[in-house]
Amino acid sequence: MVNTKTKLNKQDAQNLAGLWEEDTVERRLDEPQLKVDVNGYEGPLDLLLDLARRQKVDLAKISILALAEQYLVFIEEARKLRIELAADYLVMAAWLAYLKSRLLLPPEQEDEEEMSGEEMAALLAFRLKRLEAMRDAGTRLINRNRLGRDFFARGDPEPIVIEQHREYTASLYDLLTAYASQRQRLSVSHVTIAKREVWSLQEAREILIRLLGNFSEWTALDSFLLSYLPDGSQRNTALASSFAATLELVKEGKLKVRQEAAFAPLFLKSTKTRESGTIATEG
Amino acid sequence: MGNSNEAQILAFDPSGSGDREQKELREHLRMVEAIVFASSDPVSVRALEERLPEGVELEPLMRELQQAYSGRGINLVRVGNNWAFRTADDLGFLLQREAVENKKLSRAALEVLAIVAYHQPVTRAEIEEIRGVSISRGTLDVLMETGWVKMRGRRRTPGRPVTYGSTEEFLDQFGLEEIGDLPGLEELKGAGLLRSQMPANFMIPEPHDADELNEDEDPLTTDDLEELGLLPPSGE
Amino acid sequence: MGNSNEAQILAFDPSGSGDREQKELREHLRMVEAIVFASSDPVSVRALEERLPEGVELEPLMRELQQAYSGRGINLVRVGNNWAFRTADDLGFLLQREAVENKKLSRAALEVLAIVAYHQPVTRAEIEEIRGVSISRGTLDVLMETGWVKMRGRRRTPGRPVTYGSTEEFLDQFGLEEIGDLPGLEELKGAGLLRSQMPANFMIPEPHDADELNEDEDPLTTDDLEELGLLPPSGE
Repeated sequence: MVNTKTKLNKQDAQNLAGLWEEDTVERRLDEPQLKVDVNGYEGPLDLLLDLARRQKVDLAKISILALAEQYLVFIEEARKLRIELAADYLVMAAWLAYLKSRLLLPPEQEDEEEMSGEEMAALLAFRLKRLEAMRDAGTRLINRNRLGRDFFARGDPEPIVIEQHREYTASLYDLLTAYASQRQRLSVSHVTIAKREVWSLQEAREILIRLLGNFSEWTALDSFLLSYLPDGSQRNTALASSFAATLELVKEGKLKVRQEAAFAPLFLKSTKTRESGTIATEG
Repeated sequence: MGNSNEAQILAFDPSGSGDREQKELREHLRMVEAIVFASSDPVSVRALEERLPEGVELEPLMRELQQAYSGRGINLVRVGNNWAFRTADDLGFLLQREAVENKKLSRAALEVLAIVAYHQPVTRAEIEEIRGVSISRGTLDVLMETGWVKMRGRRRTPGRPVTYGSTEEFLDQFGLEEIGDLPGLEELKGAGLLRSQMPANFMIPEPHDADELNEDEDPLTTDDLEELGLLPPSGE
Repeated sequence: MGNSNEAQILAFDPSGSGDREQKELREHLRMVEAIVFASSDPVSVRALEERLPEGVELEPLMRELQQAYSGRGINLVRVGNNWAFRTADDLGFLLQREAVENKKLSRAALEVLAIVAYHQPVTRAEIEEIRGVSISRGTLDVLMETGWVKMRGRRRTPGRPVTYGSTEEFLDQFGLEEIGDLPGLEELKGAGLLRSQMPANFMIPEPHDADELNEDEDPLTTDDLEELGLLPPSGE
């Protein structure tokens, strides 16, 4: 079981009281031993940040390895409890599992091109720091003196139009809102969305790029990704679509793949320059 | 009037070496100044007194403030038993000169405008088809008046309906470099303006506003313009 | 500080025996004071310049006026490229009855707002990269509705994604003179936390909301393209 503390500490909670809409799922300070629950987290980075905060150390000094382990335990618990997790969380788990292996095992072969485990950990630490910084910035922003709350404009302005001589005003936002909502109104409205049975690995890869930036270095991930995929028959379709998607990306010149031997991990790397269709698969 | 003393108060000199009384006076002046400024109506003497520390006499305070603003661009004026700031009489011309009323476009007009922008060249009947309702008289007139919509030509179909399109001023108003900068389907979804699940056949056209007429468009002739009431009849 | 001379200007002493130059200065001060005071929204530099006699430099006037109002109940503040009168920060307690209900932002929306402000111009994909999740529908929508976030242009990269930035209303709302005054901006920059990409040799983009666009952005405001012969080829 994993202990989950509330996401906001008391101080934050006080600062923020009344300043923004409360999250729909609010965990309270007095909540005892909490089950694994990803409700209320804004994605895997948020969850990682929360786990990191519980180490109660500066983010700069945090052990990424320990953090990865905690995250993986968290995900394992969730899976045991059959809690459905969004793809983002699973893909992050796969990447952290990969990272963990890179941090623990000495590099098998010297590969100049491949990012070292330490570099990958630094990348993650950077992203966590950046996210936390933005979060703090948001808090500082919202706590500033605000127009209409702490300082005020003239209450009784005198009729004066100084800007353009235009008689009519409208913003781009007004225009787009009007267009989108009226087009939407008339479009067939009863669309039922079938619950997706499986997410393709291409999708997973897109999530991954969002989570971790581009694969600027050779990255072996597929095997880790697979172990976090939903079980059963879905895995086969995922595997198939994964491979197809990968080849597709290679064909488009967006990705390079490399494999040391048959059944060995598939290494991926994004092509920054336009070397279209460089396929380096062996075996 | 004691000029030296007055000037000091008027400037609210923050480094003022004045004694405590002076400082308090300055503080009270600041308070009433802010209250009258922020209020949407002239502020009653009672309301002012309520917000000042107890025992502060309002009358001399207001006279002091009024004095400070006399001769300036704005004056503190008494309206019955209330106080308000007003532009100095002699500067009224600054405010009147271009007192054009800024109107907001109606929702319907915005919708039609957007359809013209995205679907141009488009006829009135086509706009109505897209909207699913008829356009009330005057909506297109208003849009033409804004200068954002223009008549482009006539569709070479029965009835020769007029086609509408957007103008340069339209781009200017909405901060677009070219009409193709209007966001497409994916971007409208991305900005949260459209549901992410839309029917597969749902399309948003890629707008273009080339001056060049479509194949099925005829240019507007002088006769057309007269007929549409856009030109004074020429042949008298 | 030359108290005597300065105080005289600040007080707009109507009986002032100053020379002609002084009188003119006083008159110009009255004019800009009246215009800015009359409006509840910030007034643009351009609009002010249009109202002044030709050749009058605005900047020193505004500084003078700002100085005259410092320490008072109302202050003259700069908001981007505009000027406005606002009540002094410390007097908010007096004005609670004027307070308007502020729209409350969700935690996610606040985070996105901060990212847009500090990282602008920024695309949706970049925001998602920083947060590690996709932006839920309606978040950007809500922010644009508040008027604090706007679409700026399109990034000149494949797909030409729309870039987002903050508005002047954003500055006004949070009492910022310019985007460079965002709290902690320098620190964040120094710590490299405003980088959008990890590799250390990447340039650190400085957030800016100026209308002038980044090198990799397409300009939004049009010069007269027609005049420059840059319009799409016309009919013949």
